[in-house]
Amino acid sequence: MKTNLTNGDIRIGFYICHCGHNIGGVVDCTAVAHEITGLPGVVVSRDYKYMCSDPGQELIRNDIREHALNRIVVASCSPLLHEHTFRNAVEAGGLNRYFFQMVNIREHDSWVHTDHAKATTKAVALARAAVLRVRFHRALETTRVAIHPDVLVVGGGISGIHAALTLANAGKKVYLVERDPSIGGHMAKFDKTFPTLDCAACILTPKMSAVRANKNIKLWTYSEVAKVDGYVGNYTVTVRRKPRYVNEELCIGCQECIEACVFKEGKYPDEFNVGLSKRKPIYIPFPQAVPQVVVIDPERCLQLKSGRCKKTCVEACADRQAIDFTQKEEMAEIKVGNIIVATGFKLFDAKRIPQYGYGLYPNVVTSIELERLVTSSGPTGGEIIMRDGRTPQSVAFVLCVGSRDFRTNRWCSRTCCMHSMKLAQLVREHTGADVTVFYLDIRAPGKGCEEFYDKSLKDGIQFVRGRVAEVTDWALTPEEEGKLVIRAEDTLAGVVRRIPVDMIVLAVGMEPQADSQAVRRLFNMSCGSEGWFLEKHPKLAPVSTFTDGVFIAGCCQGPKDIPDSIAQAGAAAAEAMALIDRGYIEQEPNTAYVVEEDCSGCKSCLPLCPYTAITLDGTTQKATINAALCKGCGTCVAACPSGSIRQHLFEDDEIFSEIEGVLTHA
Amino acid sequence: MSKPKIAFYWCAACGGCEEAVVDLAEDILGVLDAVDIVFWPVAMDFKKSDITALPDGALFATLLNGAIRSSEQEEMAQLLRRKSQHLIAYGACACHGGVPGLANQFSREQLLRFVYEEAPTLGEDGRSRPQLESEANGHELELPRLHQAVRALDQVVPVDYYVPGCPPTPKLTQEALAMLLSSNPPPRGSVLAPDTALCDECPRKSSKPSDLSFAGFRRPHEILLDPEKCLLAQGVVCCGPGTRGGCGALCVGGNMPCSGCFGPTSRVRDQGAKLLSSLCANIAAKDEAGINLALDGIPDPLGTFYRYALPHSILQRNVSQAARAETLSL
Amino acid sequence: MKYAYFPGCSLKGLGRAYEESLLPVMEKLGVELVELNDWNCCGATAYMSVDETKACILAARNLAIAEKTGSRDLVTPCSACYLVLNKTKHYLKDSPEIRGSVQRALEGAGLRYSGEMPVRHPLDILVHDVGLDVIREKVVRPLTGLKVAPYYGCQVVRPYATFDDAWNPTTMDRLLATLGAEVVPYPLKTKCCGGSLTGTLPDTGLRLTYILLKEAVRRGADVIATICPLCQFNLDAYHDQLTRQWGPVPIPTVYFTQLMGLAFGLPESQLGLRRNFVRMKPLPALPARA
Amino acid sequence: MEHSPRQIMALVRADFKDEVLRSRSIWLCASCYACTVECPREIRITDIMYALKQRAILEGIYPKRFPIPILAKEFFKMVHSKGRITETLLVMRLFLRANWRAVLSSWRQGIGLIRTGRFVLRHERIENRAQLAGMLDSDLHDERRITPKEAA
Repeated sequence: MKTNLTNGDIRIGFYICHCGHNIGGVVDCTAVAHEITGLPGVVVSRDYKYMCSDPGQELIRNDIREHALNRIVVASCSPLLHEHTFRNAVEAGGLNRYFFQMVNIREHDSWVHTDHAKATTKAVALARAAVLRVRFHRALETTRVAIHPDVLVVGGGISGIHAALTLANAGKKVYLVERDPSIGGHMAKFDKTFPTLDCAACILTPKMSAVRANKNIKLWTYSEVAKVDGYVGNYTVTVRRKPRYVNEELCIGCQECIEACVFKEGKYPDEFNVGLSKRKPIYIPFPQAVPQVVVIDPERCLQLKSGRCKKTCVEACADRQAIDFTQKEEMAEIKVGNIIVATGFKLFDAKRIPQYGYGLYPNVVTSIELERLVTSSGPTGGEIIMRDGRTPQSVAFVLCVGSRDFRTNRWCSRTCCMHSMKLAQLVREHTGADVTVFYLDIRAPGKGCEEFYDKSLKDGIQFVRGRVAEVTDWALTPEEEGKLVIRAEDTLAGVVRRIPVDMIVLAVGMEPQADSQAVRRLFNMSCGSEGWFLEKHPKLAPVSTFTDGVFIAGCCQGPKDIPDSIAQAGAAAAEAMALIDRGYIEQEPNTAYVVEEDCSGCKSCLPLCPYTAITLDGTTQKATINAALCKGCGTCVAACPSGSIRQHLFEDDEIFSEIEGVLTHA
Repeated sequence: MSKPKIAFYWCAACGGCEEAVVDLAEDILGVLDAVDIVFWPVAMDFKKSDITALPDGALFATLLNGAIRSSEQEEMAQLLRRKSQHLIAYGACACHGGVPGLANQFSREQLLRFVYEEAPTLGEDGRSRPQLESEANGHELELPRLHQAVRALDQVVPVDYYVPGCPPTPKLTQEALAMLLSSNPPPRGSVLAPDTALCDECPRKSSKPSDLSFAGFRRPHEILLDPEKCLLAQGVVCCGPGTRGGCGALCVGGNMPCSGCFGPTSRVRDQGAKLLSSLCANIAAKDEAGINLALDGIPDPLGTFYRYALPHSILQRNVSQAARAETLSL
Repeated sequence: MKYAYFPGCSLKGLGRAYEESLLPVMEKLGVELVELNDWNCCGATAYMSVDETKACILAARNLAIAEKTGSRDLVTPCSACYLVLNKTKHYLKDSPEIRGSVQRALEGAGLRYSGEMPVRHPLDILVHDVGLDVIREKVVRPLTGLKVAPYYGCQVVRPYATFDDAWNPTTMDRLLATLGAEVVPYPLKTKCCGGSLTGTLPDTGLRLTYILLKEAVRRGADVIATICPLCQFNLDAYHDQLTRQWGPVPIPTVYFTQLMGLAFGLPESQLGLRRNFVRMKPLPALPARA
Repeated sequence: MEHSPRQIMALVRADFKDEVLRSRSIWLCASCYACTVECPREIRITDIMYALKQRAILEGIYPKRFPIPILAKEFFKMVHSKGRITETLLVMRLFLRANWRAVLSSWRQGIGLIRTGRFVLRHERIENRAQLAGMLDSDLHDERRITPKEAA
């Protein structure tokens, strides 16, 4: 290793990029290059229009050869964008790729300043810091870590299903973990999908069956991820498998046990029908459930609660002996290389806006409740009826319930406009009722969606632009008697209107899952302030997270419709496959390391490592760092009270000379 | 051949380092076998003129203790530097500024005002400041001038070796002298003590848990300390992890926490900052209120973490610049 | 329990029945209300329309006087006073400009205000400090069979109230139920009564009043319980005009403290009930005990 | 109400000053704060209405004999001189200034008030009126502030 170059040997090439007008429009790049020329060790100092272009990189490679350069500094954009590019160029020029330092004078300078002279001074300071720093750079090598080829997919909604199938069809082994007793997620509850009005079940059920049939997929429903250890390529995941008190291997889904249950009628709210129907303590979530396995609700089952039941279900299952009241929760440990998180969303609780009367007036329903009413497999067999059994003559939709509202959720839930118009058309079709849609803006940007809006208008659906103020049952006129009255300002007409209707549908928005923070910590992901999982880059890495080997798909990243969810799921599967098929990942060498003879074994660092990369060697009583686990965050380096932990690429001499460079006034 | 000539001198110090030399007890005879003490004002009758008379470099070594606070101390440090082949910063004050260095929290004016005008112990008639120049019995008298800031010895003159400690232990002093007189002395600039932190030699090391997670901090007088268990684990601020070893963990042996007198290891620029960052990183609370509550258990953070090395801290930049400017203006 | 007490102008004028019932009820529960010395008008909503800073100075004088008493909390029964005093507290905290002017004015008058003292409504005190259990013990004449529409109005629950929900408050509902009354579901409980518009723009104001009364009647209430003097006046004093315009809405509106007094067995004559335009019918006979 | 609150906000943004200050809408706000609590954009509508009312009074832009600003100013004056409000007297002054015929139309209400002992003819007042007046005049340095005389 060429670490012991003396200062006399240092030959630095400095390059400043105009980035077209991005940098050159604010910073005087030529002046910066000129300023840097005079610094010790600088042999070449140039400005160039686009350093990241091929000719720009060629410039570096040529200069290394012609001027025997051994250190390179490029002042341009964010290292996130092009550090890789320039390190490759440096390597192609015959140098160690870490004899390079990048300066961000775009995001840190030209994009955030308007005073050209001061921005130029700042660029000089930043460049000088990098030039002083790069003198101390050591040659470093990247390391390779093998990738375990199996993948964990968390969440069995349409996103998780699609990601799992994509991977499994490519021959990868997939664990699909779902916390409910069946996969299918929200989509399984839908009747039709917009804007094509094709049957949701017809397109989802085959995919669910394919999951069951695929040999490469290990499906674990009624299970939750409890613990995640390790790092990209080598995750160890503990999965909690809740007891369903029915042996999954033995149950064939004949449902005779349900028939035989001592409860003759359903008594408890059916989760799948969002409480619109009742189920027994022993049940199957819905007819197309995958797996087709019965589940027993321990909170409701007499046997499990009191131990005193005739156990007619066991009798009914006599031949198979599938019912097993002794089942216990199990912890299963699996090894995977990549994880796809597709944990979805939850619906906004309409009770949080009491003015809309949900929970107070029986005929105020949410969009998902109407969805169940409209479905032929739903509690009413597809009939839209009110709580008193009548068919509504007039129905109103209230959009943006819990969305685009600073007091609840600020974001647009993206799907409610289209979802509501779809339901509005179905209501017209099923009942012929008058339908009024109260909206703020109709957002129909998807393919075929504006056309669907047009169709809704032509179908005679009334649209009123205005946020609904309240839903009341007090009448001012005879025609309002006995009806629900919507009060809203019609902002197009400029008047406050009272509109009496029979039934009101609240288009509730999407929210992060209630436990999204816990899930985020589990997988070491970030959340935006709203609680949606944060992608690594909104444009360039939309399904990656800041933790390598953990990808996100579907609505856990933000509200989206089915096509978008599936597109993301496919992308996440492809990203995981790209890693698996390469077989290894290269690790940045910017890791921390303990200088063993300096360490006093004080253990201050041990609990600080967020990646649990530090351990105490039992025999030497010194700390050691597992380079494969270290992410180079520097926490331990800063905290080590005796200065015995150092970090590659962030050595003291490198940092101090950088500081000196910034602080030195030209 | 005559024996090497040695000088002892003290500047801003408490006198403990002088005692430490005396603490060599009968071993001092061995020292006297090896060297001649030619200057030791605190113990014997010497005059400054005895030193000025010597040719430059005539002294083999000077062991200087105490920080540099006054013009007189600076003058003596420069004189002894000139006359000595080896200048040794002896003790915490000379090495890092020591306890007197804590005065750098205040400006010279604040100090003088308090000491001569505001201290509650002063009588009404005592409230006057001494003048730098005065006349008595027909003689012009001149007092040394206080500098703006306290400095470590190496902030005034180049130092060859450092013997840390408040005070250095007899063993360390003996070893240091032996090393100097040996045929193969350590490279100049060395600290003549181990470069690992105190925990390495602490008898309680094995009782330190791997996750301290401080719920709060206690002062030694507030609790009954377990004499076997790591003091940090008992919630007492022990500076051991951020302090150079070599003392033999004397304080810890006496059931008191390390206060940091050996200074930081060679790899640390700012002992207090390092201690703080390691301690704070291990506070159990994660919210601001909880963290503040825990830190309230340390009533004097500066005096706790910077007890011996404030003049060497990066926190000192402004004051020492002012002091430098003042020195120049003298 | 002892509190500083700011009655406000209405309780000495149109709303005197409120004070007449509040004080004995509180006394019965062992709560002492000490009236502020030489308090002035809070400024109500009208003052804010003219000059914000002066409105705050006006309110701050009362807050400063209240603080001088050393009491823990300041209690005020009038919704407008409750709002204005709380709003002033917020303004003094959030706006350095207003804080400066108010502080100068206070200093000039030899007063001081630290901004700490909570301003609270008797309903809050009764339900949260005294407690429903203690109140239940004092009930000697349960209001069994009496159907009450609980009406909170605006300014106690919006926007500064911390003790109950802005849209669906339930404190008074629970209190009335404790008294034995049947609480009628009344979704208009926080709708505006029209405020001063009933006097200034009757067409607009009285319409709001009418809706409140009509809905209470439609929902089968015998009486409306209110917590604000202006609400009580609006719901009580305009029945002539309302009847002329829309037809009769015969329902009395009383202060919740008057209902408490009845339940506590205090003599009707001492609760100010005779001050109503629309008198409350005598309490229905108690069902025979089994 | 010729402009809805939303339109008022839009007109303010679009700088239709006269349009806004002449609008009766701003005077219709009864300060129930429903909009403030309700607004999905957290606009403090009630407070903005107050600010607009203050502005209108300051600039003298409002309909003649329009009772609401008159009430506000009469209220202001009574507090300034007496320290407290006597509602019945305030309402009578309002009627005299704005619409004396209203006194006639509400005579039955007046009698009712007398009958129920709620009609007060004696001014409620505070002791330390000088202190209060001093406090209220303490910010006269601000020229934009209105004095009781101007308000009259």
